[in-house]
Amino acid sequence: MLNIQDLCVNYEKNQVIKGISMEVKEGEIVTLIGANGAGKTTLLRTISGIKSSSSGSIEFMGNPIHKMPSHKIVDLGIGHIPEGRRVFPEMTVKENLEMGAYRRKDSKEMKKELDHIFELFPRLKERISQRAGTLSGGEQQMLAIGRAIMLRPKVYLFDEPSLGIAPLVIAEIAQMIKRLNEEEGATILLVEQNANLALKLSHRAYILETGKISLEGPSEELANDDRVQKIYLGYE
Amino acid sequence: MSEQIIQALINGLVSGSIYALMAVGFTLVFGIMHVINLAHGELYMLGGFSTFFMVSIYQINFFVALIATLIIIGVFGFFIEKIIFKPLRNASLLNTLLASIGLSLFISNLVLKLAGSDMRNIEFPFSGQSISILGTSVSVHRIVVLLLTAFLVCLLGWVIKYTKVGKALRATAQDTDAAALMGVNINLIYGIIFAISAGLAAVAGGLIGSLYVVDPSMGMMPGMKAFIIVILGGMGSVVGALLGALIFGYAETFTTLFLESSYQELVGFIILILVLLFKPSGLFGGVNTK
Amino acid sequence: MTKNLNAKKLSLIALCAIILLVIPILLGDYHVHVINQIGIFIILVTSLNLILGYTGQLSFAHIGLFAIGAYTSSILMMTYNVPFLLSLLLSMVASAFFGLLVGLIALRFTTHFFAIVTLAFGEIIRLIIYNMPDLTGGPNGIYNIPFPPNVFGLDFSQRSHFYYIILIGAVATVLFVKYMIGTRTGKAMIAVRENETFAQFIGINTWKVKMISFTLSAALAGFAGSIYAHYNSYISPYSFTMMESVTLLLMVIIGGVGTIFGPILGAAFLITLPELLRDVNEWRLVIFGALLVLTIMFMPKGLLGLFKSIQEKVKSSKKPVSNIDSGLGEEERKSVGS
Amino acid sequence: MGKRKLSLLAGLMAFVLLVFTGCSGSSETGGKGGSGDGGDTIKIGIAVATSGAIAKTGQDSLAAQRVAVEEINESGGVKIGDKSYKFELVHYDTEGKAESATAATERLIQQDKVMAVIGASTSTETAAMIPIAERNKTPMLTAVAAAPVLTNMGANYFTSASSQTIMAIQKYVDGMKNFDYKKVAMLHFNDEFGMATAEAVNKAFAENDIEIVFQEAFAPTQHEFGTMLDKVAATDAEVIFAVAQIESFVNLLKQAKEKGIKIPVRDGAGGALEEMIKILPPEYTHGLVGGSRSGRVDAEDHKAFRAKFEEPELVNSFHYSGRDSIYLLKDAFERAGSATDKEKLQEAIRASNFDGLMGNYQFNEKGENSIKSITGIVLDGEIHYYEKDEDIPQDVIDSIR
Repeated sequence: MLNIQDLCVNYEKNQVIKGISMEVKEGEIVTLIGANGAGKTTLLRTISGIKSSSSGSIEFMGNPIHKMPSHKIVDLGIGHIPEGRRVFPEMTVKENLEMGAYRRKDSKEMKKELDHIFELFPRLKERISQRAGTLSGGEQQMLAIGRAIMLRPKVYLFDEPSLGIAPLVIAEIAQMIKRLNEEEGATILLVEQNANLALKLSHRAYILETGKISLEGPSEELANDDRVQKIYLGYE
Repeated sequence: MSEQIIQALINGLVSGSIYALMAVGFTLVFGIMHVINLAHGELYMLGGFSTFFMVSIYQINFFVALIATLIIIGVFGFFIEKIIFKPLRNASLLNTLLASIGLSLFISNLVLKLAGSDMRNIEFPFSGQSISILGTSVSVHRIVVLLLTAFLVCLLGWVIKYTKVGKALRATAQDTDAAALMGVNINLIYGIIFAISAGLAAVAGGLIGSLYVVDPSMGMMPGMKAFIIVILGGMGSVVGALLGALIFGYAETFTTLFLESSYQELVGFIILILVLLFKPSGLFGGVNTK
Repeated sequence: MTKNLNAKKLSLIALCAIILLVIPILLGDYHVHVINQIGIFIILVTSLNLILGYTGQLSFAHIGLFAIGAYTSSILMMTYNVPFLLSLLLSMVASAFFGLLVGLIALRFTTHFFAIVTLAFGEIIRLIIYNMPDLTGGPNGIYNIPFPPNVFGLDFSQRSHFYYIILIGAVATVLFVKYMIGTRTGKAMIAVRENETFAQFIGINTWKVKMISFTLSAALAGFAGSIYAHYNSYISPYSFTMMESVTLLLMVIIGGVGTIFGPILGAAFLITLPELLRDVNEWRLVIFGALLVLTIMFMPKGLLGLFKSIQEKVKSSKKPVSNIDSGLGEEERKSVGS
Repeated sequence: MGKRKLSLLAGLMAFVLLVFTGCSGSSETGGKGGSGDGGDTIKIGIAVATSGAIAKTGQDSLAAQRVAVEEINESGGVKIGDKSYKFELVHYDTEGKAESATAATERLIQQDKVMAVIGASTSTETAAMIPIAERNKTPMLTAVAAAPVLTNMGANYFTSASSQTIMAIQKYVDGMKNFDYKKVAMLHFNDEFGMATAEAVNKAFAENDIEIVFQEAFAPTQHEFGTMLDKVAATDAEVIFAVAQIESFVNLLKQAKEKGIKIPVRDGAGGALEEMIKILPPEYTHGLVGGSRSGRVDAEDHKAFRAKFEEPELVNSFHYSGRDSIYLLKDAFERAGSATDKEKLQEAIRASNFDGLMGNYQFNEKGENSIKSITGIVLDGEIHYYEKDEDIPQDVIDSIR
């Protein structure tokens, strides 16, 4: 479904992603694990078209998207929940959700979608006309996910959904990701520092080290790999 | 004296509303695009000329001319953004500022070369008529300026608050990347912001050109003042820009009333520094001051 | 620097020195005058570069401090008969003092707030000069400012003789700033420019560093102002407006911000270009404006950056090395502002 | 500094040297045998602002100077002894900036070897240029800038051919007396010109028992006069005496009319009337009185001169003044009897007794001229002129008062 070939990305003169090839198949949860600065966020930003690549290709359902502007990529059905939630702090919860459906033309469907999201996250409904900036971290993460669901994307890109969030809420969000995949058949590419969580959630995993893929395979296998255990899972 | 104070209150309101049209556009461009556009005053000047040519040469109705000016200069602003500021998207604040100064030199001197340096008077439909408010007479001209400004600012407020484009503008202002992830076409939005800003400045030029006179150097001071007002109100804040404009209008009027006109500039700068000392990000600043 | 003083370099320095010394003999008064103006602006722009280029603070107040230098020196010499060298020194002290005052308030702010507060101060200084006719001549300015007294048979009322004062001043200023950058304080300045939070983190008193940089740069602006006044023998508030301030910034940016050589190049370019364009008269500012926009669009790192990238291209075509860091040095330009 | 940079520096300096010497070479050969070697042209340098915010006055005077030169060259040129010379103008833009003006002056004198310099647009530029003319012993005239500071600098080679504020003061006093005004509100610029005029007017009015009941300075950039006019309306002033340039004056008139202020406005700067009636409809300017510095624009000479322009109706006092400056020089050259001796030329300029469009030019030892201002009164959009000794008809006075 999402196919990346030999992708390279530069920041100014420094190459951050040095030739990555990877694939996400329909219905899968794929996770990308790596240390800080390995290039995970950059990869997701490049897929969404916010950052431009210097070489290589990205294909989404047969369409080359590495030269497309981000709003066209959104149209094709890629929903990106960015690192740090990035909700619009001065807008209300409702306005934030409406922004999620910015590219959708069918306003009736949108109403249904809103109800659906309030069903998934009842806490958002309580805060419907509150400014998003005043929400707690966990609530903001829910809002960010809800905002992405509004678009009904075919693929979700999750960037560090557990970062800076209370442990109890993390479980809730992990549950949500699983539900999206199982109940709604969404394909998910998950970037996580919390490798433990990510490997449990996902079907397959890639390990990214300083801009290159160093290891890949089914998540269970990787979770048992010595090196992964030592470096990413913290086993001694 | 009391009559003079009432007069001053009205004068300050009119001056303030004129500054507001300039400042709102300026602050939009800064707040969303982080560009300090010192060519803002030249767009105002172009608006003055466009209105003058339509009204006095082609005998078009003043208000129709203003709307046409809004559109023409707005479109012009859109292309300026595409041609000059888009390639400078990742440049530093100082570099875009200097580029805008180059643009300002280019436009004002080109107009000077093409249209000459003569001053021109825009014929206003109700010139010379006045009505009585609170016992003092106020010209219809100024009331029209005041009402039109208020209308445009409210219209802009409505667009920003309730329309889809307005929401996209706000989203872009608060978080450009997140807005792009929602599918907002950032390039288009930037162009629209510039067009709105240029259009408002151009209408201000037409209105003020009719109140004063039109000439190629008319944009310099208002452009500068818009900058100061926006800083005073808080960079990027529309409400701040409106309040800053009023404060500035009243500061000038009351300086003339109680001191002397020639201290206007000095008083303006001193107020600016005082405000910033107590509220370092401007009156309504602190939200979008990246 | 002393280590690699090889013969080739020495001969180049000698060549430069000879060219610089013979300029007034070879050229007529008009060209010497243009070069003198370049020289005065090299002093001024180099001093601005200390705060803008090396410490990363966008200051518009520089033109005001330049004005204070010019007025102090003129008033001291004309009203109080203070000798030239002492007036020069005192004008530096006066500019430094006012720089300190402005800095105390303005350096509470960062980025564009600092810029606008300094802009306000620059204008306030000009407006006060304008509105104090008893001391400053107000809008009339001060005229018949005396030239420095003659020494060694040099008559400083002549452009070609005054040239040597400016030459010494410019070389001294450039060398001083170069020296300054090498000191601990200078390195702290660059640290502040690169990342203020990090600089604080590693124990630099960033406020103090910025104050030192601002005050030093003010003193040098006063120095330039004094020379400017005695060279032109006429000053008025109209020479110290915000537009001149913008011209100074342009010189820094077009030359190459945060480099020793950039301000020299920028001043030379921005003073010579309008002179070369004199024959197109009315179109001059139109062309100038367009060139300015194009320069910023296509040469964001200034002329020096352009030379560097050309040099790199020549180099890399000779030996294809993919060393991406080759262009990044201590003097790499850093974007100022946000 | 690295070797690379040193070589760059050396290269740059060599380049500048080359460009400069190249420039001087081309301009000397291009000069078609300049005046220095007794050829048949005399070069006159013009340094005025033709770009920037104050371009108008410079553009106008320059256009007239070009027309005047053409006229002179076509009608036999400048006759010195038994030879006749043609004038050649060299103009550089000063942008209204002192730095640019000084460089332009140096270039005119050093590079183009002009015999005289005419400039500039603002007093600041002119004041910066005077020391250069003085040092190079080159005659310098001004046709636009008029502040008293210029002639007070004590320069021997500078002469003011633009109409002097000082000469108009008596006219202003007479004007007040004609209309029997006793209480005046004075609004004036806070620049060098406005301040000097205000000071002189204050003194002269006090001596003649005319009371200034209100006085206020404003910046040349100010457009809004509402509150100031309200303050004036609250006094018992019978007339507003405004020392302002055209732009402020137009705004003042528009806003006075807008506010319904009935107090008549008088021009205290000179030269504004002709502009005013072009910019504003008649109802704004009716009853405006001023000391005109255009001379009698209804005279035949003026008409003939205006006819040389594409748009004769746009010709103003700066045109006349510019035209006069060239003819004044022609007259001085012919009396000096030399096309190359700057000292003789300077003496001849100062000894002028020349009738131009603006009036009769004679100069005192400071270089101030003696052009007598005439009174202009705007009635229904037309200016009526009255010479110094002419009486203004009572019915005109009554219709305005």
